[in-house]
Amino acid sequence: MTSVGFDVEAVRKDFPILSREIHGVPLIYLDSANSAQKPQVVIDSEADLYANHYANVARAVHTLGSEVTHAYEGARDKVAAFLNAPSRDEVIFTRNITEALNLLAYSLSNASTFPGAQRFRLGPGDEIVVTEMEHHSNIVPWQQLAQRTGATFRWIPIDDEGRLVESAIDEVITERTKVVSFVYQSNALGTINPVRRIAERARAVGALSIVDAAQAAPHLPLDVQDIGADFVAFTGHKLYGPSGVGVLWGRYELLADLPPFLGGGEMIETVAMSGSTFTAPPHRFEAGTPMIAQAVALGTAVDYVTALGMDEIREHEKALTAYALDGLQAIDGLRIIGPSTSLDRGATISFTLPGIHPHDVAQLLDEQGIAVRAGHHCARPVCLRYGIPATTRASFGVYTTSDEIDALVSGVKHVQEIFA
Amino acid sequence: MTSVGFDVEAVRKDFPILSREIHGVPLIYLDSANSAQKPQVVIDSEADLYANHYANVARAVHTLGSEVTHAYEGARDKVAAFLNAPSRDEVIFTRNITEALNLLAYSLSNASTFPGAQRFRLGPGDEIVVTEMEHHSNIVPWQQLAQRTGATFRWIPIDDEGRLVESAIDEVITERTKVVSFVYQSNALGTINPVRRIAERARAVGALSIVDAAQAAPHLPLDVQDIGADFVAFTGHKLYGPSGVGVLWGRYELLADLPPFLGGGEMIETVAMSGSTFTAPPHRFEAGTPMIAQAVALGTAVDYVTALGMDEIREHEKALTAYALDGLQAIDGLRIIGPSTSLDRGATISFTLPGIHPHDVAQLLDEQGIAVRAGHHCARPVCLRYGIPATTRASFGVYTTSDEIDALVSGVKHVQEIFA
Amino acid sequence: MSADSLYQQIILDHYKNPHHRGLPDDFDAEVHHVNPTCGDEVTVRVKLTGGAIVDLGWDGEGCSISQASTSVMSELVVGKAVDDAMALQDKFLSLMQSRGNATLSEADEDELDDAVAFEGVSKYPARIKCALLGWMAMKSAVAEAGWGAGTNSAGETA
Amino acid sequence: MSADSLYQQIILDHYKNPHHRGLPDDFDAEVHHVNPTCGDEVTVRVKLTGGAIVDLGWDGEGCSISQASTSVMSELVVGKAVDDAMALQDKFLSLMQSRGNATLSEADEDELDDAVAFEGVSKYPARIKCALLGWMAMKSAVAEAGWGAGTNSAGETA
Ligand SMILES: Cc1ncc(COP(=O)(O)O)c(C=O)c1O
Ligand SMILES: Cc1ncc(COP(=O)(O)O)c(C=O)c1O
Repeated sequence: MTSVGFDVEAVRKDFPILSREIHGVPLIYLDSANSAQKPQVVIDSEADLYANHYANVARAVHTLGSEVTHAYEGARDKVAAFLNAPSRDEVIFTRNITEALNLLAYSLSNASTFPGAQRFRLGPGDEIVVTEMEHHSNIVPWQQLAQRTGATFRWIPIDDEGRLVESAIDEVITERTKVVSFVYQSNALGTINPVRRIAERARAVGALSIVDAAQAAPHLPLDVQDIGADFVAFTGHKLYGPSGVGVLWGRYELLADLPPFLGGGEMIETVAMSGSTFTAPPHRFEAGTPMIAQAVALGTAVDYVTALGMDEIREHEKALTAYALDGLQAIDGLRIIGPSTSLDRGATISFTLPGIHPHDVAQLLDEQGIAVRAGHHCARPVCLRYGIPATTRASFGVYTTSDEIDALVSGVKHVQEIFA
Repeated sequence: MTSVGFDVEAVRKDFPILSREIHGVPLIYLDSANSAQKPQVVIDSEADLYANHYANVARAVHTLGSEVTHAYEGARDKVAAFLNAPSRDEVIFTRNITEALNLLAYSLSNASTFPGAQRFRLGPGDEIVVTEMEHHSNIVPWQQLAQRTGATFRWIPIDDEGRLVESAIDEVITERTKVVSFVYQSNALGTINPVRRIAERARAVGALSIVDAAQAAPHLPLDVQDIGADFVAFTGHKLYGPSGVGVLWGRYELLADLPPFLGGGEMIETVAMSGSTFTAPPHRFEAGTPMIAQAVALGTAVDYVTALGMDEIREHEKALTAYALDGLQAIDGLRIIGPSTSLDRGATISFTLPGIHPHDVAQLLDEQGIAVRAGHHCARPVCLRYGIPATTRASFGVYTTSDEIDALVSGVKHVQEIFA
Repeated sequence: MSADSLYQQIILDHYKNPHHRGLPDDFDAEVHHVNPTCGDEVTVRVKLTGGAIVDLGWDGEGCSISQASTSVMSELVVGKAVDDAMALQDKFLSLMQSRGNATLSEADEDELDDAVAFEGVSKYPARIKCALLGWMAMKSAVAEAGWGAGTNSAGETA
Repeated sequence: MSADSLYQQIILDHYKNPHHRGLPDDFDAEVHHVNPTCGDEVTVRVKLTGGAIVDLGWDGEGCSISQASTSVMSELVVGKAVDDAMALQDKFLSLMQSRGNATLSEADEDELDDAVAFEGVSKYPARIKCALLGWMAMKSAVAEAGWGAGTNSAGETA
């Protein structure tokens, strides 16, 4: 059932953790939407940098400093190519996507007092729009920005199938809207949103548009020029990269005018006690010593998925998703939370079982070696929307096999037996 | 000349990069104040986590999730012990010290609109105090905070020997002062400041006190209770830990009342579209997926230096510093920028040579395999103070030997010959 | 189900047939506790007489661990002197914080009784709060009912 | 000093005996450029006549790379047609961005002349700006003196 040309058994050999046993049985890792496992090349990439080429970046005139700066800036080139960014200077390394989104929210509120940044100022009467299916990391920064500036926080609601209410897009995004920040693929529902459509609407009303691509980057080809939004962010650890690194892409002309966020080394032009001036993007937004080895290893992860082929990954996972949706929906009483077919959805499936709490489902699956997640998946408004405390979520990656999905389905049935 | 009981040759074997050659000669790494090299145990610690125990922290009920959470929270315990912190919940993981300082600056400005945080509000008439020898990362965040709130930015000046003007401490820190943020050991001058004295003065006038211990943590025993300040921060990559992780320690009663900084996953209690509430420290200040493997490896680095002994490291480096000050000051025309004796100073020595630009010095030393730094070391006000464009800086670490210092001294002489 | 499953038969039994479930009409205090990270909820009502918990009833929603643990807790504390119930609560808390390395004496095991079945939970940080939910609510309810106020009253009479 | 030292004898010679150092009194434009990260500074004055750089003088402070490179630049461009000087500036910029992998044709080498000695700088990102400082200032000064304004005037006459 897996797509032709994608050799999942070969891929699995690249991931050392997949030979682990859990409770005496082989690990079946179905929690990639939470964080993906790392191929050996990514692990080696960090280790090699430390063992052979390490120093601080940018600041040094010595050989190691040059080598590490080449490696770090080389990773920026790789990410720029991965995103089809018009310029490498549009790629900012952050700690994770959470920081990327906060960077924008704080930069916008700094516009209130930063000379020359009038065009970015928000205040009472202005509106910030998200959707009801956002991750907390794309809700809280905007609620905080609204609190700081007096702007109004609004959202596009979702329907019973876990999709945005189409008609609400034009209703909620209006001339009052200054910022629209929305998720490409939902981590709680698996839904893939019409990002071009939303970005276009934002542009039509003159609002900034921001795409949370945390769950899109690992699963489908990302092309920032094609998406048409102003900013696109993702997080490294879900893209088979190390923890501690993420990416914010933004249109250069916006980045060039946005006030800085964190202040410190590397983001300045000159510092005097009487005042400071700031350097150009991307470094303006990278204060202090960056996550050097992590950015380099993220570059390696980008190389890794690019070699597998993002289209091939998408096909592989689409087939798995269809297979899993069939298998799971055949289970007595199981309810899918989110789109029930593989159309416009990703390889992340949330479900509930009558009378059995998701925590118990996940824990009992773990006892069978199967790692899934249970909870609100940092998207509590989704649970509130469907009146459920939590869901169980299985999510797939490049190393997932149909055998693992069979194991999941029979594992869930086993859980039902225990609670029968 | 090295202190008894400290086996530097054994230590050197722990650092794989020290067997590198540069331009055909063995590497002599004298740029540890910029970023320290990593022992194999630290490199292995990250790699082992990824290969055997990786998942996301906190959010998972499965076995890998439990293992990684134990490892991550275990690192917090190690750091708390390293700092002699009264409670582990006072230890916040950040990206680097730059973020730690910005976290405080933004949390304080968020107090302006955060309900219940009145006691932390700053405004016109209030003063923020730093010193003239701060790193840019401890200048710019406070200049930005002053800009956001209308508070005044002030500083304690330095004298010709590179020490704080003692009488200015009480003059500049007054009843108007709300925040005093100062460096423990200067990265540009090597000066060790009277931190207890300054923290006491801050407390006496009711100001918050913040210690930048970036250059202190790798070189001397740090005891936050003994220092007596409200916040102490350091950065992992200078403490033989990985890039991408730092630490902010703060008194619990302050952390508990400070408004959050970044918003997102893990720092919330409940999120609804109508509003959100926040969890307790330290997690309140750790939004999003943290630098998991980096925090764990920082824990390993802390174990590593603790096993060597911070007192022993201090003695080893003190001896090296005295030796280097003697050797360098014997060079014709060489001027030390900073204290000229090893009293109250650390293992970081800045100097200038008449008629030869620091960049040329550093570059020519590199051609002899010696890595030093040239520039303003992200402390440009120090250069302005002494009317010099830059300095050459040699800085030492646990792996530095007296032979390497001999090589530095003869290397500098060789540079002089070339420019003669 | 393996022998070292978290889901000991005792836990499943309490989950399927919870004890003291239901809210008594005659009570001194009621508290409602929520575990925000997973949505587990419990309401506890207590009645104290002469320094003892003479009645306790509860209602709640959540995973089997939180529900069964609340059931076990209620079995153990109803009829106990408040001081003894607090000591037991403390013991259970330590067990949960033991990261799977608890060394229980025979006396401890006797006292904790069915609650010993939750030992395995201590290995799963994400589940510890589930097992503690009912116990924490019980402690709050007892405090709410005025227990300890006497010993704390020094400040109030000053 | 090894043969592949960044500090080729040519560079040291230009540093010790800089050409065209000093600011001429007769000039069309003056610019002052600073490299903020290392403090290198240069002031350049140019005089253009009939589409050519007829005079250029400079003063500056900084490392040997920035000083020597400015000296070499001035040797090369004085007397050149502005277009040729710009083409050469472009060539030197490419050389600096080559990360040590430049492949220069013999014609390029002839044209760049002493400037070829800076090839090694391209391996050190932190030093590239030093080598470019004078060249960038020259380009600005020429623009400041009005060169290129004619070709850009379409918008202004509209
Ligand atoms: C004294 C001091 N403070 C702050 C910093 C900033 O550290 P980081 O770049 O790791 O945030 C440094 C190092 O560059 C430093 O030496
Ligand atoms: C859609 C979405 N946005 C944002 C995030 C936050 O990512 P991170 O925790 O790496 O910042 C996640 C993952 O948790 C996510 O799935």
